[in-house]
Amino acid sequence: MDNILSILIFFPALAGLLGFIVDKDSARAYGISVATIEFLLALWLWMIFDGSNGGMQFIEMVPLIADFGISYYLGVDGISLFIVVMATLMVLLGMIGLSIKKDIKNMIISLLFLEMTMVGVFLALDAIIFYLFWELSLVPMLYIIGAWGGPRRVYAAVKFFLYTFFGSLIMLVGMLFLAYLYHDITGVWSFAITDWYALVLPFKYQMWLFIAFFFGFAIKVPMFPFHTWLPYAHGQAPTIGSVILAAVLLKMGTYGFIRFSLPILPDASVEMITPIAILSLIMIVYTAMIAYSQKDMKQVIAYSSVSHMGIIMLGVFAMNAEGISGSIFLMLSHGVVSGALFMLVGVIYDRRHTKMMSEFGGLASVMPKYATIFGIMLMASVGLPLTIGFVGEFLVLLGFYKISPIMTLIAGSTIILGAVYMLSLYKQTFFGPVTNQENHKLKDLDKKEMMSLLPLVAIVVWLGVYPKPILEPIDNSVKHLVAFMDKKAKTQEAKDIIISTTLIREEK
Amino acid sequence: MENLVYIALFAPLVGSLFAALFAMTPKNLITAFVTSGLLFVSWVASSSLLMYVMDHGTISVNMMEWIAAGNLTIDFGFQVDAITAVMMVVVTTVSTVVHVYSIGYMEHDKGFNRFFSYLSAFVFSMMILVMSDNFAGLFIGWEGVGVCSWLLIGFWYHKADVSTDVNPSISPSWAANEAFIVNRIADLAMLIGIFLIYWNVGSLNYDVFFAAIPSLENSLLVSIGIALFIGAMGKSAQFPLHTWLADAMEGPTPVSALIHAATMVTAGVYLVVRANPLYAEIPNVSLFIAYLGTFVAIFAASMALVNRDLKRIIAYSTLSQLGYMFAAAGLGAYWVALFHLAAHAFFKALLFLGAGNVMHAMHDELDIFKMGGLKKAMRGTYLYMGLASLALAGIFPLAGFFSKDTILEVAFNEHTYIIWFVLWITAGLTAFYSFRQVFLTFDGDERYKKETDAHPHEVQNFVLVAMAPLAILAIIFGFFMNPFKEFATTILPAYEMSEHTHHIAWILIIVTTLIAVSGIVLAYKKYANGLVRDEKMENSFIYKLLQNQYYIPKFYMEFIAKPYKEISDILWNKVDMKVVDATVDGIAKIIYFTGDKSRKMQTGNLSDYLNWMGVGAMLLIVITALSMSLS
Amino acid sequence: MIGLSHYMILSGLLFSIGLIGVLRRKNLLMLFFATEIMLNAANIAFAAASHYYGDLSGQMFAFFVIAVAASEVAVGLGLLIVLYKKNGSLDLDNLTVMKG
Amino acid sequence: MEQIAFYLFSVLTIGLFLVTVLSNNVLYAMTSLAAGMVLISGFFFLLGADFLGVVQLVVYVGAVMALYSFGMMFFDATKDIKEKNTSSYLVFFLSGMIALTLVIMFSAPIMGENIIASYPIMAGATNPQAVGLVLFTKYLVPFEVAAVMLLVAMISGIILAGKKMDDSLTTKDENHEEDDTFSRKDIK
Repeated sequence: MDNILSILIFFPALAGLLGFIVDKDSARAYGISVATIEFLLALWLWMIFDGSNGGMQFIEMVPLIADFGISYYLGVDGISLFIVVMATLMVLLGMIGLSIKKDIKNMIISLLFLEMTMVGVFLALDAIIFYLFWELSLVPMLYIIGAWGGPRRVYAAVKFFLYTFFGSLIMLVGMLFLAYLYHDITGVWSFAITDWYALVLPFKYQMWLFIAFFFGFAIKVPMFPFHTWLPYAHGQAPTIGSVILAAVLLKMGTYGFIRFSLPILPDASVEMITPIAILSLIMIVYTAMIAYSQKDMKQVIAYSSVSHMGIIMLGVFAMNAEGISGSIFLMLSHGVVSGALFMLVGVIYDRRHTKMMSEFGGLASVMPKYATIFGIMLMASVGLPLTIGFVGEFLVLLGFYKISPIMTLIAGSTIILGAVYMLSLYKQTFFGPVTNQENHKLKDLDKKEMMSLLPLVAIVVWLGVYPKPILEPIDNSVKHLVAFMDKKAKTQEAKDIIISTTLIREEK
Repeated sequence: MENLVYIALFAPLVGSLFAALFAMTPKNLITAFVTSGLLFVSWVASSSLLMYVMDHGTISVNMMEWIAAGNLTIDFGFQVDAITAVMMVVVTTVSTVVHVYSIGYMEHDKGFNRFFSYLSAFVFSMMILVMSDNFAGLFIGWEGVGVCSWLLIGFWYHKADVSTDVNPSISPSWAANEAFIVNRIADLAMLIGIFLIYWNVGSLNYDVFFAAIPSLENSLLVSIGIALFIGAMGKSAQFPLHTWLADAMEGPTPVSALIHAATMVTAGVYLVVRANPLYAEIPNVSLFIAYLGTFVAIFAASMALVNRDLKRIIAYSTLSQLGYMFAAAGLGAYWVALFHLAAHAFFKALLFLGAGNVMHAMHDELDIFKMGGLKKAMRGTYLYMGLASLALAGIFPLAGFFSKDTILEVAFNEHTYIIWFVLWITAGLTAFYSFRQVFLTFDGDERYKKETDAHPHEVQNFVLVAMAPLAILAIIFGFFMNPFKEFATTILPAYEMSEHTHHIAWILIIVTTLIAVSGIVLAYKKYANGLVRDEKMENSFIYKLLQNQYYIPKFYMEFIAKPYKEISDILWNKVDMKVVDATVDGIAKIIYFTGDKSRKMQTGNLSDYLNWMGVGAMLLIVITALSMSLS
Repeated sequence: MIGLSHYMILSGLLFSIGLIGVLRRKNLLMLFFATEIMLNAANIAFAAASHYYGDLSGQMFAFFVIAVAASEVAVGLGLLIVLYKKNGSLDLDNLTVMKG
Repeated sequence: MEQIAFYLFSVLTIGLFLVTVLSNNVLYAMTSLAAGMVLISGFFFLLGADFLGVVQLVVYVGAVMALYSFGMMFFDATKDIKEKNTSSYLVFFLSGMIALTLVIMFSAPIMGENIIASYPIMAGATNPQAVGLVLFTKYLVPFEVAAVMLLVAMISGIILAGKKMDDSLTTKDENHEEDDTFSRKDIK
């Protein structure tokens, strides 16, 4: 099937349109079945994907505005494939665990549209198409937060929207400038990312472009000091919103760095390693400390997301295959783990309508299954070996060690600080005697919740023990990318760094 | 033989998973039987591997690839050589005994099935730790035992936090978190060591790394050595990362016996022994390890002198003995360290299990000042604990005598007389506090009748039987020293005493035995006939200092934990909310404010609009004119 | 000799006079008058340009401008009448429904 | 001759338009506007755009002025218009500046050196002929559109002006007064 990528993108949206005529009571079942089909399609894409090929596959290209080189251009490689699979999986599981009763039909339709935009972002190879999906993804999310959120949902939704929108406008300027430069150099217009890869730009332009792209991506990631929209968005969003936001939307930022900044602007990327690493370190340590002082469970996980995204950023700028592969793997694992953690917080929120840790305590006695799954996810979150969280974190730190041992040491403090806030959360919530009388009658996980959580537990263990099926295609694509960057880098300095970061010290 | 490796490794995992199936159901003896049975299977496999390795040398198996990215390839590879085989047998022996013991000990506990699941999971992690053929695999086990230890220390998670005056460990869950976090600090150093190895050698396999050592710079080796040793310090609770071990006594006693005495805490020693080619190259670091170990030995022994908590005394003595092991390893006598490790595992586990019996009998009362005279009720336990204490004190012909004495000889042989002297003093202290504890618990007046409402009784017979293997090993293990040496030195460097030391060895033995015996005699005199409280001494500065563990936990609490919490709160309330977020909101507010102000321009009067339009038009024209005239 | 510049300056001056009217007057009818002046000023410029460059396009534009002006007057006057019926005055100061 | 005509017309137009803009009496304003239009057609004739001049006369002086005059009948044209001119300083400053910049711009000798006529005036044809040729060839579509636009404008003008024509303003006002008196009585 040649058009599988298009089907993958537009199937949920078309199904979402049809969803308008579905009966309200069967909307959830409809949504789940659509998401299941979409997930199966994604799995099928993975099956027919050639893991040993590091380049783009299943390319589709239809010129849209030929004069300006804008085309409908899709493709998938090892970097994007798994994020797409993960996105479809998280939407499916999120829908299964959906506990919202109000306007369920609108929610399902919004989710399906959101799914289209998310898949579209990761499959687009044309900057304009990429940008379209990128911005469109804000709309359903805005609606989800604004319509089903907590008491300050409007503030949170508007902040989320305007903040990220501001960043992406600067990114758009960068894209247009890049296209202009491309036209200037080659004489033809093109917005195809793969065409831009071939472009060798003067260093000065690279820096400006890097900064423009940086704003778009960094706000999405969100990097310190642009992170403050995230706690609000998570704090106010409904469970499903937080799940999708943490699992997929944040990954768009780091994916953007890998897809745009590194291959198009290799010299500037090398130049910017230190500033970005410093920001990432601040993110890692600072937000981990803030997470520790939170009183709301969801906020802890929200800030922990920022901290983990810091590690991912560090991996992206490790400039070697270990680090970049690790950071892509960490994107997946963070998606699964933080998604699961948000679902878990949602479970307790559904029962008690509060997320304050002080309201709980001793839940492990009342809800053992819940405590077990939470414990597994917690351990994955703090990067325990043989869970999914370790592989990525280990590779990222390993990769970045080549750039700077001291910075790696500081970044490595995440394994300590992460344990501090996560264990503190777990202790306050699950350990100790049951102090609050209301907690005595809490019900353990029901079938629906188990259905949505158990697959994630299985993935956490499976990919922790045997990450190869995923790591190998990622690694092939990343090696491709690193080799390409090295070839393309203009300044000798950048070349040296890219080469040296991949080399093992030779024996004397 | 490969199958045996897998059986030894995975039998505990299977047991753990099986027990986990029943984790949320009421007590079911089948979990205990299955896990214990599978551990026995693992023990049999380990023992046969030991035999095999003795005859045929190292076995290596490669199960599958784990992580491959860039140039890095990490396999699930396992190798069984002399060190590993010894560790495996020690681990499976003690854990099988502990499993069987726990059937009795946890009899009435609600989390019976869960307990066995955790315990077996721990054994599995420990097996991975000792069997891996690369540092990443070691790290899996390293973290795995950390988590199992977290689970098991916090096993009675439902207990509430209390102030440190009531219980220095606050609560099981608090102690569990402390243990995990402190270990993580050390793990970070260990990771750094792993990164250093990878980026300089290109592989994490022991063999590749050890083969590459001669080609690496000394400064690099020093860094690697220090990083790995910091990792070892965390797991083996060496100063200054030692506080978690005493608090870890909050866990059920079988856990203390298995994890916090016999196996997990010795992982650090194992790492140093395993990395002996590295440490042999960096004598300065090794010497530092020896000195630190010596310091910890006396440091911990001093705290044990005055403590009143049955389990904490044993925990400190564990700490002290770990110090001995590090001293030996640091001085280059790796096989001696390993030998002491094994011997210690047997008698210390026995001691802990005995303490468990006492606890059981006393309804979880741990204060030895409130016991006394228990020997009438608990003859078997008395015997076991006395035996174990004798072994710990290093009295001939028990296991501790041989191992500890050899360490002292080594210290003497290396001409590090300070180490020898300190360790010698510590031997005396060890004997004293061990028997202080034994006498206070079992001899003298029956204080418990006044102080508590416990009715002490001996434990079930099968529990006593289960403890027997440990007792036997504590007695006879010392006689296997020579075969052990032969076997271990197939892998480890053979450590030979100099002629001179050989000559005066018997003097050293006598001197050491003398101080041990005098420690015991002192304890007997002071405590065997009942407790006489000495108010003046108990109020003295040194006594208070020792009782409060040199105020180190308090120091950590006041200067690390609390400031961290405060800084976090400040960062959140002040920096993140008031600076970072306020800036963003400030920008939004400025925009809103300008909009609000300029709204007044919209008077609704067309004439005003036209005027504004005129201003705009003029500006445009002026700009056009200027740009035209400029160009 | 009269050149293009002369016509242009004249047109500029007339335009400014129209602008004065537009800006100063508050009566809508007078505004219309001022608008007509501005349109005519533009027409002069078009015609002059057309003449001096020998290109008819300028005249064509002026022609269309006149057409637009005529339509504008028709529609505008209609609106004025409606407005007058409603308010009884054509003073701009009374029309402040768009106040923000 | 041409110069005399140009300057004469210029002075007159400027004067007349100033009257239009500054006068308080609508009648004066309109009269001077009409006169100014006539003079502008004079410029067109001067520039050789005969057809345009005629159109100017017909449309502006004829149609537009007539429309205005009719329109004025609705409004009270005899009264002087009272306006509050609050910021005439600004107005004069702005307009003066614009005039100044325009004058400077247009008098600067930088523009228009290399403009090429795309529809040159045909030799041997009179201006109306040439206009006709261009208008019905190159500008046919705009011409038609303009025609439609005029039609639309006419219809809309009729509809807008014809709204509520059946009740006259004066009678309406009287009715209102009556209503008011009635209501006042009622209250009393």
